[in-house]
Amino acid sequence: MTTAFTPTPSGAHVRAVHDPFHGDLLEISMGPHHPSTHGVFRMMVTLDGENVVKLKPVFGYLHRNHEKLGENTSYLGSMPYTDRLDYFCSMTNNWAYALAVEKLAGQPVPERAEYLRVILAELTRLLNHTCLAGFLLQDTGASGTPLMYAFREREKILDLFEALSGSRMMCNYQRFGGCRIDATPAWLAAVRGIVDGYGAFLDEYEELITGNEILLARTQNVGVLSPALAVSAGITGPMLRAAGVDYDLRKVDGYGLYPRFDFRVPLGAHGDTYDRYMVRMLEMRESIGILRQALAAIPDGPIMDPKAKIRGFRPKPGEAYGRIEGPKGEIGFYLISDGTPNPYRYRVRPPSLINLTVLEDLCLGHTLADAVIILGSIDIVLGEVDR
Amino acid sequence: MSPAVWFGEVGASLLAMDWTPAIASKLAPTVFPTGQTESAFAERLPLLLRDAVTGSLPEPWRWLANSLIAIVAIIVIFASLFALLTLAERKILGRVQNRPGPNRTGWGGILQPLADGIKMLTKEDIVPAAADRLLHFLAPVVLLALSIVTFAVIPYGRHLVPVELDAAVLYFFAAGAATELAIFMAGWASRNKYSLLAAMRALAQLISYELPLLLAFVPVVMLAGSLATTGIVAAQGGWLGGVLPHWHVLTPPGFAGFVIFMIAALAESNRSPFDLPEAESELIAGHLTEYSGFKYALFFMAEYLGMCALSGMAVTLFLGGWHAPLAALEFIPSYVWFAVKLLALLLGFIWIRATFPRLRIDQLTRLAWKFLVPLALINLLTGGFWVLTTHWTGGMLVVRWAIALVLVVGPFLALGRQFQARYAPRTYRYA
Amino acid sequence: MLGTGLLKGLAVTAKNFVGSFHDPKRYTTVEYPEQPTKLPENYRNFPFLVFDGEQPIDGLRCVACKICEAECPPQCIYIIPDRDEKGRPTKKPKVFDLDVSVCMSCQICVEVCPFDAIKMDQHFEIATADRFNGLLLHREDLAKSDAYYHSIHPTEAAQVDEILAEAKRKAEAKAKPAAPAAPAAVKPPEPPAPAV
Amino acid sequence: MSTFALGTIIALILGSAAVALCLRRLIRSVLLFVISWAGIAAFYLWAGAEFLAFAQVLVYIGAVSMVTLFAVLLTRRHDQPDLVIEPPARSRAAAGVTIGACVAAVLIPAILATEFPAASATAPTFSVRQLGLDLMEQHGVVLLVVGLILTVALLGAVVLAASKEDAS
Repeated sequence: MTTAFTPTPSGAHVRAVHDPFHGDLLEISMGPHHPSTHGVFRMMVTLDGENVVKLKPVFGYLHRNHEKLGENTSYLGSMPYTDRLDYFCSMTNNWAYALAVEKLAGQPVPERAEYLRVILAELTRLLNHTCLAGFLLQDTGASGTPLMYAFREREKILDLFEALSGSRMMCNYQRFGGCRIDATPAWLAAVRGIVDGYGAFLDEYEELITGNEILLARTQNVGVLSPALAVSAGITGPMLRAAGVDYDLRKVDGYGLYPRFDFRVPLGAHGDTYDRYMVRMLEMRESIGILRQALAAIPDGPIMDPKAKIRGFRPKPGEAYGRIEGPKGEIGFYLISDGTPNPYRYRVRPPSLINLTVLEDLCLGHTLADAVIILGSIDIVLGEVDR
Repeated sequence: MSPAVWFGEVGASLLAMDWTPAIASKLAPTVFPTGQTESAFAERLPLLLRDAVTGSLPEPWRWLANSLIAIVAIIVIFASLFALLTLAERKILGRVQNRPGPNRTGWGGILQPLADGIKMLTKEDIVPAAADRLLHFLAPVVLLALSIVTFAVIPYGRHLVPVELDAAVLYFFAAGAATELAIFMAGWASRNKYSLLAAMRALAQLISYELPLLLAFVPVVMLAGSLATTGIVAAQGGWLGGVLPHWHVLTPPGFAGFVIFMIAALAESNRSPFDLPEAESELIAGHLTEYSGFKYALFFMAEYLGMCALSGMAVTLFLGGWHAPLAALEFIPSYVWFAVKLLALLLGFIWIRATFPRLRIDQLTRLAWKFLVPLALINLLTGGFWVLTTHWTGGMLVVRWAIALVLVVGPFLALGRQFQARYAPRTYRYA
Repeated sequence: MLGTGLLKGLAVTAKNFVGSFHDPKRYTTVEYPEQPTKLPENYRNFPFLVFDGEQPIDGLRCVACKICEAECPPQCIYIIPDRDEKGRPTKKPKVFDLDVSVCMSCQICVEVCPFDAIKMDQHFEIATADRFNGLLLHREDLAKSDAYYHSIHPTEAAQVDEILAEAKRKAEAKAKPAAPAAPAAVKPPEPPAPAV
Repeated sequence: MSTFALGTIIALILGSAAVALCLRRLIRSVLLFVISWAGIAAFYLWAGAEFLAFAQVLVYIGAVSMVTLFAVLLTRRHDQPDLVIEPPARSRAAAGVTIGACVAAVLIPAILATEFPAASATAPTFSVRQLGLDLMEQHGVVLLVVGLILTVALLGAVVLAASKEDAS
């Protein structure tokens, strides 16, 4: 006996469902414009009293046909669209796409550009993890204070991107064979200032949040992800490392100049929401270390390979898959070229979507309030999930 | 008064000692050590104003006029305090988050409450078709009435007690207990199954926190020896060496009672870590879903007035009502001290709201039943011990304080360790 | 002891509350209309056409070669080259429309333009009430002087002038010994300008 | 003046209780009961027993009303139609009268047997401390027994609720 949905003013469409095994169930559709679903994402949650019995994620509301578009525009034309994938980390999206095309065309990249790419990627990681901590705390109910501190720090980094690439979030900065604009010494000094101040901010943030008993009670042993499930579901990024699996592309692939920098990869032991939060906080401290080393060792020189072609870029036929360790996980671009200026096939591996597939397994047995936090700890951005 | 033996026939043989001097000293009218007479002008100002207005009326009408003035004064002061509180909350929350808070309406956002009020008044007041119209209308009215009724017994100054009741504290909590009925009416009258479920949840929260609230003030009544708020404030008069006031919060049972009382007050007024109805993880805005326009504003006015009333009672019970913290500061009028302490507590409410995340409903009730109620019961024990040992002096005083502190801190640590066994910050290994 | 985490959290919020009154680091709000926000030099919004000299339309550097129209990912540029009386295409755009509602200010048109005719503007207060014509900028709205270009992107403009001057010198050198009607030299792709 | 006040209070108590009996909507009748309990509290206030009045408000309007409302809601959970009152039948009327008579037979002698003290002009001045001392001294044992009964009742309710849950 399933009746039609009854919309309530706050946007949650609820419907009473009678399940022979569990008695009266409550089917709730949270979203697509629910305040705590990080964008246009809908969860069809079936509740038995307080506990989640079934949870079906529904997404696709933000699908913009990114990959088919990629096939009809030139290689360069797709670069600004990669900013719109995971609109929190445009620099790492650009780098992944540029890496794939360089692998496809065998395009060398000068030293200074590689250093700049590492610096920008680590700045993006700082930015993303800070915002994740802010959103997670917002979901647990802290009335905006941690989120505002996170956004205060994010603004500083976005100002850096604006000073370098011209736009805060849609940077469109990397090119095949290097970067578009050189970083002036003043800009590098500004980065050094912000990186030095970031450690103090993280200490203050941890003092506000990490020891907080209410947060401990709300997030520990909530949404536990077992290493076996994580590996079999193809989870990558901090979620995987929080489950205790040691897999970080910066160490595995050694792309860019990461082998030159020494940094450690934090691993969680329980794989619950608290571990996902703490692994990201510790990763931020490692990123600060990498940034300091990169800023100290950045050489002068060209930032664009002189032989790189801007227009009429026709890589020889073939295929390539370039991937990097983005803040949300392994973001990869798979390209097939048939010699024409447009790629034959343009595929993006979205870490948010793949991490999202285990949402139901994490939420079973928890209450609705926990399901909101578990979704927050997975750190999805709908631009990347729907493409 | 026959010699007061507190524990009936069973205890009489054991405690045959004569306690009257100890109890009597508490109830003697407080003589101001500084010898300052009662008629300081600022102190009697409100009374002079009132007598100026109603002095000429014959007796029955004069009493009526006086009480009317008291009622109007309370409603005007606390309604404007409610308005300023909403603004203060948004400004403080803003400042905590490194932003200015509302500053576009009037200087520094001072007209923001006016703007909110006008918005609430002009918003359409939708009553669902299936709703039980009478109850739907009555719920906010009853809730607000009960919130305002509780202000009658709080002593705002040495001579500013609206109603002198012998069982004033019981009156205060009786009115507070009836608010649950109004919330049930709101939940039931909206004829919306999910707002009824949420109302049940809010009721569970209120009822489970009423017990610690009531148990928390019993040690204070033991110490003061009377249920009348004026008596309790009188019992907290005087200073030890002009510096240490005899406030109940400075005694071990009083301090533990104060902490429990404040946590329970947070829960009773649906404030920060316990504001379940506004949680977005709830399906809807709790029992307030079907309310809009001014009825919605009335609910919030009732919540804020409830917060003010509970803070006022906390000041009266634990923080020495209108007494000055130092003997030297006695010249400042008493109602100023009451206002300062009240605002301090209200800022504490806002401060907590700016910092803490929200508790889940099962954690919330577990905190009440497995943590606060046991502590409050043990606090009764400490209160009793503290009252019986008031006459210990010299070396015994240290023993008395030691035993009392052990009785307060011991169970807290024991129950706390049980919590920390399940949740503790972790250390992480690096690959 | 239970509660220390909560107290530390309260201490942090208190520090921020007090800090917001005296420490600029803890009071980051810029009240925009009253206090103007300082834009970095590399900031880019919508493109504009550069013209030399005083005549906005005649002095346009754009030669209507339609490279930007082809390379623009969302295809928001629409060019029709001008024709003189004998029907031969002149090196001037008769129509140069840019649909501002489609443009995502990705500045690929600036990168691929061989004649440095189109540059990124920094003027962002361009709200219009008209949804259609207000957002379709024509050649007249887009044309802005080289001096304006110097005012918003000083270093980049200086570099572009150097390249243009050097190209003109090379053209004259080649034109003097050879026949005067030599075609204008094709400039190498515009090297990246440093960011401040 | 005070007898008029007494009259209105009694009218309020009996009136609201009577109306509550014949209402079709259960929740409204429970709320009318709450009004009659409030009337009883007002009666205590009129009689000068403030402590008793506030205790009545705290216990009845605070807690017992909640219990009755929860009970009403929980029993209706099985979606029976509203409690329908069948047409009057002779057998039920007879049963009603007999039960009424038995209760009256017990109550009326008890009322007649007790001789009430002469109603003094003003209510006796009386302080809460005095009540506390009397309770603890003369009626200490009675208090403990009442406390014991209440805890047993509470434990019984908890066991009942718990066991019912496992069974369903």
